[in-house]
Amino acid sequence: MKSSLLEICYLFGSVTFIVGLKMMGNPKSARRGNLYAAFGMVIAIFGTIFLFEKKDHAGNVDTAFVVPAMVYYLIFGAIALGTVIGWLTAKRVQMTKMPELVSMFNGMGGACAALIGLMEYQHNLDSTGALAAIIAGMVIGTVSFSGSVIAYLKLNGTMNKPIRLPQYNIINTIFMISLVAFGTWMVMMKPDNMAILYALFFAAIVYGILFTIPIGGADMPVVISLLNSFTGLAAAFGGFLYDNKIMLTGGILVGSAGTLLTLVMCKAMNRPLSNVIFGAFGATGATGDREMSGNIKDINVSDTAVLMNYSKKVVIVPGYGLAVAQAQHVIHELEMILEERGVIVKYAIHPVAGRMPGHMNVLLAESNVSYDKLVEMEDINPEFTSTDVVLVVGANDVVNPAAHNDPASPIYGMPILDVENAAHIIVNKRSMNAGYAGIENELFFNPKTNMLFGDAKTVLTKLVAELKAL
Amino acid sequence: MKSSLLEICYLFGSVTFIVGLKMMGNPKSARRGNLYAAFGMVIAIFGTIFLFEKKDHAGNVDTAFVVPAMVYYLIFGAIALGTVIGWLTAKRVQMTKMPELVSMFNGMGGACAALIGLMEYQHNLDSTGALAAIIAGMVIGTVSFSGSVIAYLKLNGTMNKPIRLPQYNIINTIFMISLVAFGTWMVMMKPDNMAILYALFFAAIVYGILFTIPIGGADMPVVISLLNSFTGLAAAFGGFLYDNKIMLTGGILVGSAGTLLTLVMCKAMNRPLSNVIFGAFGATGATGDREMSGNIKDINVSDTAVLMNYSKKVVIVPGYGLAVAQAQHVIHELEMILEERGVIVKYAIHPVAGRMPGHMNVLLAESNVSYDKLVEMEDINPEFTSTDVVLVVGANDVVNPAAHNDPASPIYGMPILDVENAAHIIVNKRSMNAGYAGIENELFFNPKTNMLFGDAKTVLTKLVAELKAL
Amino acid sequence: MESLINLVSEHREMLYFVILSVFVGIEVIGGVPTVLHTPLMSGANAIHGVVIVGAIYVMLNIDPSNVFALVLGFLAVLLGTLNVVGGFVVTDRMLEMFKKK
Amino acid sequence: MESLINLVSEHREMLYFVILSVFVGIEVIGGVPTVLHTPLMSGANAIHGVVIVGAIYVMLNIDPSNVFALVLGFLAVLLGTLNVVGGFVVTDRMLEMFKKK
Ligand SMILES: NC(=O)c1ccc[n+]([C@@H]2O[C@H](COP(=O)([O-])OP(=O)(O)OC[C@H]3O[C@@H](n4cnc5c(N)ncnc54)[C@H](OP(=O)(O)O)[C@@H]3O)[C@@H](O)[C@H]2O)c1
Ligand SMILES: NC(=O)c1ccc[n+]([C@@H]2O[C@H](COP(=O)([O-])OP(=O)(O)OC[C@H]3O[C@@H](n4cnc5c(N)ncnc54)[C@H](OP(=O)(O)O)[C@@H]3O)[C@@H](O)[C@H]2O)c1
Repeated sequence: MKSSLLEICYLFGSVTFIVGLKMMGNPKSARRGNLYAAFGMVIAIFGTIFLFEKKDHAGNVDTAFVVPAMVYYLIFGAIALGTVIGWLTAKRVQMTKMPELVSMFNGMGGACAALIGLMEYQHNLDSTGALAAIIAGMVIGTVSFSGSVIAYLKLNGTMNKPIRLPQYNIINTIFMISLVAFGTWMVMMKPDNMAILYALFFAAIVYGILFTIPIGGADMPVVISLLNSFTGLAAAFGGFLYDNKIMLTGGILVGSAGTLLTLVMCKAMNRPLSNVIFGAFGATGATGDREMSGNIKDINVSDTAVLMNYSKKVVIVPGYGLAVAQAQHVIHELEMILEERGVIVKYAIHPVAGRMPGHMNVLLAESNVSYDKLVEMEDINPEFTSTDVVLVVGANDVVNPAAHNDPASPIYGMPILDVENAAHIIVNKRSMNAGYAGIENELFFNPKTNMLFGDAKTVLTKLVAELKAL
Repeated sequence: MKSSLLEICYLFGSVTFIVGLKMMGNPKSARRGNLYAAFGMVIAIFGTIFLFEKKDHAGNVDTAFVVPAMVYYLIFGAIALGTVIGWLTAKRVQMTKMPELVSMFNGMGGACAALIGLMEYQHNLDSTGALAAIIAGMVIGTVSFSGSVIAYLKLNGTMNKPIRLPQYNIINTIFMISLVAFGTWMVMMKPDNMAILYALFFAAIVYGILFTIPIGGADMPVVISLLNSFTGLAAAFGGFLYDNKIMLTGGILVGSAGTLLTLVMCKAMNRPLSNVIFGAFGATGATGDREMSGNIKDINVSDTAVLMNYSKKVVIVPGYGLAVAQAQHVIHELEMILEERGVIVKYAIHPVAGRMPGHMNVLLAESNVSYDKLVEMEDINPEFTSTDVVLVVGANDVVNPAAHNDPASPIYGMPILDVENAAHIIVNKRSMNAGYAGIENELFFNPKTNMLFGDAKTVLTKLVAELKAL
Repeated sequence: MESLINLVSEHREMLYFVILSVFVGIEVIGGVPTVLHTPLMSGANAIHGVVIVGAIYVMLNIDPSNVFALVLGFLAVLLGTLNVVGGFVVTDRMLEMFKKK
Repeated sequence: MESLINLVSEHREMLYFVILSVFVGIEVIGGVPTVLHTPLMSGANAIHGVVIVGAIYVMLNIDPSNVFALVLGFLAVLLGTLNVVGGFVVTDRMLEMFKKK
């Protein structure tokens, strides 16, 4: 009876996961979807604890067995501690640190799967199937764990240069094959020796590091999404081990959804996944072969203020620099002042602006910018012809016309925001330095373009002050 | 071994069904998707025949059992005969008769499920579960069968008035409840009496007729889609009975996809499903309460020809009348002549124009109209302002401004083609008679509108001749 | 109540199967353009012709001395084939015309 | 070859389960607007925290005299909780800001 009820809890939980994920695909229902999935998870967790029945190997219930109170204390202690830490971290983290946080939590899940493997190995030496699930879950979970830690450090800025061993592609591939061979051998030979298991565990840790370390910091979102689906896979293997349906559905769902999401992201960046993992993008400083020519025109803050004040329509193009400078609040202020003066203001959101899909939306939503002012690329592009002033804030690659014009450019073919069609273009950045792709930008030499140099936050704050004074 | 291979055939078939259905959702891959599913079906059918193993009740293989040759002859005979008839019918039918054909084939599937139930009943009197599956599959299959026959006759025109018993809603509901009660009673009591089973069978036939008969002929596509999902459900019950996975996946897929498709169609018509099934739409001659006023202006064929010849852009709005008049070929001729003269010609496709979703697309595609000339409602509506002449051919409800203006109208709220924004409107129909919804159309009284009375095919043929002469 | 819970848990494999299939069925149709409704309906129509597999199975297990059953079985296979072949062929015919020309 | 075929057929329930789940996973993500990629990723991240169910199960079956195992188990449940709670809360925080204002 108890275990029947538990199965129903799991069934319920699985359905909430599917429905929740589905709802998360639509801005209107996304929040509720997340809560549904969370609710299903709570049911599954408490069901597992309170509807537990000890079973022997034949699957019969051992009614005499009593779980020692100490175990319950430990479980509840761990859950309580985890809830407090997780809750506070999630509530306190700055919005700009989201990518770090996601990669962190992903690593925790991977580590959890790895620990399960470490604990279960010796109890399952008699079954090849169980052992295969244990080894696979442990290795994948561990890779996801150590990979996520590296991703965290990179996003964090602690490890800000891609570190590349010579021939790292070949080394990594050989390492991976050896790891798989090692795991397969263990499943076949079933060595009753924990030292060997730990050797595999550490090898997996090293592989996770080797896998992630050569990838540029800005490609981390793709990597995290990939590691995300790894952890999903590790959870699914746990499901195989225990014939536990909710771990299976949850794991497979996230595994397949995560894989697709990874590919969707790569597509939005117009790069194949292999290029993200193996490519040396952005680090070799690949530049298109055209020489930039023409003059650069400066503009100062007060001229910018006057120009904007007398415009009918201003489109703001936010980019990574906006996030770095934490200028999302002041840009909203700018928007409100302009709107007060009767200027129509919109934001042009490029799908890969920033360092994370939807980065700009999250950032601007944080500073209370209305959702309907954020216009996606396809919808805003036809509007630039009727725009008086485009203000590019800390964006670079997403407005680089080389994507249209220069077949030799590494970003050639990526869809961009066609800001060149506007009457005036004002670009705010700190210097003439390149953006993420490491290439020069012809836009800055366009006769319509004026450069407004300086840190985004500082410059925008001044601009707002000037506008108020007008 | 044989039955293991069969399971793999079924697994393969199930995957082709899913992938095929998915691909059918996109014009580019739709045809391949259909072929994939057909291929999976062939594998499943031949697997079932050639990998058959007789099993006793405990599930053990009875190796001594040999299927009599005569049975094989009958099976292959039936398949050969069915293939020839099905193939020829499908290849020869006129494109305008598609709805009839689909409802016919759907009825065959339902009858097949019903016959299985009739044959299996007496062999499964010992198991409540099996009996429930048999009864449910038989009843649903039978309802789908007789309902489809009525739908066929209605579409065919043989039965062209909705026949309504007084209080038919109440009668039908009571009948349905009795049918369910009867079936449940049989599952409980397991009467070993074929006469009772036949009684249930005939009751189901009658219910299918009662269910379909009050619904107007023009609502048949929705009804067919619904009966389609019924047959799917019946197939799924067959899957339960035999623990046959491909019948389960195929049946459930079609059952759920068909249900959703039904709802999607209703939504496109802006009517709830209950209204289609229980409503007396179109038959009570519901009219909006506004009086039509103003004059009607005629136009003759030669004036129309001149007007079109000197236009820059002509949009053709095809409707049910075009299908009835079989004027799809001559309209394509008209389009080509105009294009030769440098006129831009497009077709405005309303989602529910005609009597079947996508009716116009199928019809026009048949006469070789290029797919990219068929513009969907949302995309063409903004273009009417820049259109010189709109030619409405046998369409009525889909261009009725009452949908925008008259809250009392039965079509109020349905999205329509905004032809009123064009410079000239020419409407071809035979008379001032109403269309499917049975309501008058203010558009015909619009000062911009000229009526071009006559049968679509006759009139368009003349128009083409006039144009050639110009 | 308890027996219901046990029933659900006993058939959980089947339940997951049904639920997942329903989701796949629904998801697969979502967002199909109106243009394709007719061929999609007719394609789905062909797929439920898989019920023929059940009819064949009945035939293979039939008692060959029961002529009435043989007739019914023959009819069932025939009707099933009509559903399958007719459905796929007519869908193909429709879709063939959807090509961009 | 034969043993492979038997293996597949023995685990067919599981196979259908996996295939259907993969389809659902893929379908559910298809067509998500770029705007929602980050919260979706983080929501999916929280869902794979379901691995905590496995960790709890290990704990409940644990030999209470094995201190090392207890420590590992405690850690596993703790990390799993972090993944679940942190994941859902952070997703909620992001999505809260997506409201139309
Ligand atoms: N969104 C994603 O999912 C994602 C994921 C991976 C990679 N990417 C890649 O990231 C790039 C995103 O393009 P993007 O246009 O947003 O950014 P970007 O091309 O990286 O350019 C950012 C610019 O901001 C400027 N900047 C930096 N700090 C600033 C500050 N404090 N104030 C003002 N400006 C500052 C920098 O110039 P200065 O140094 O001169 O100031 C830099 O040129 C694309 O190449 C995309 O492929 C995106
Ligand atoms: N597409 C679907 O899936 C579907 C399904 C069910 C219901 N419906 C409904 O069907 C309607 C479709 O709208 P519609 O505008 O296409 O058609 P409609 O409103 O039914 O009007 C068709 C018009 O064509 C004219 N006509 C008939 N035969 C003709 C001929 N030989 N030559 C020229 N004209 C002829 C008729 O007028 P005369 O008699 O004066 O010639 C009639 O007014 C909508 O109300 C929709 O809700 C559609």
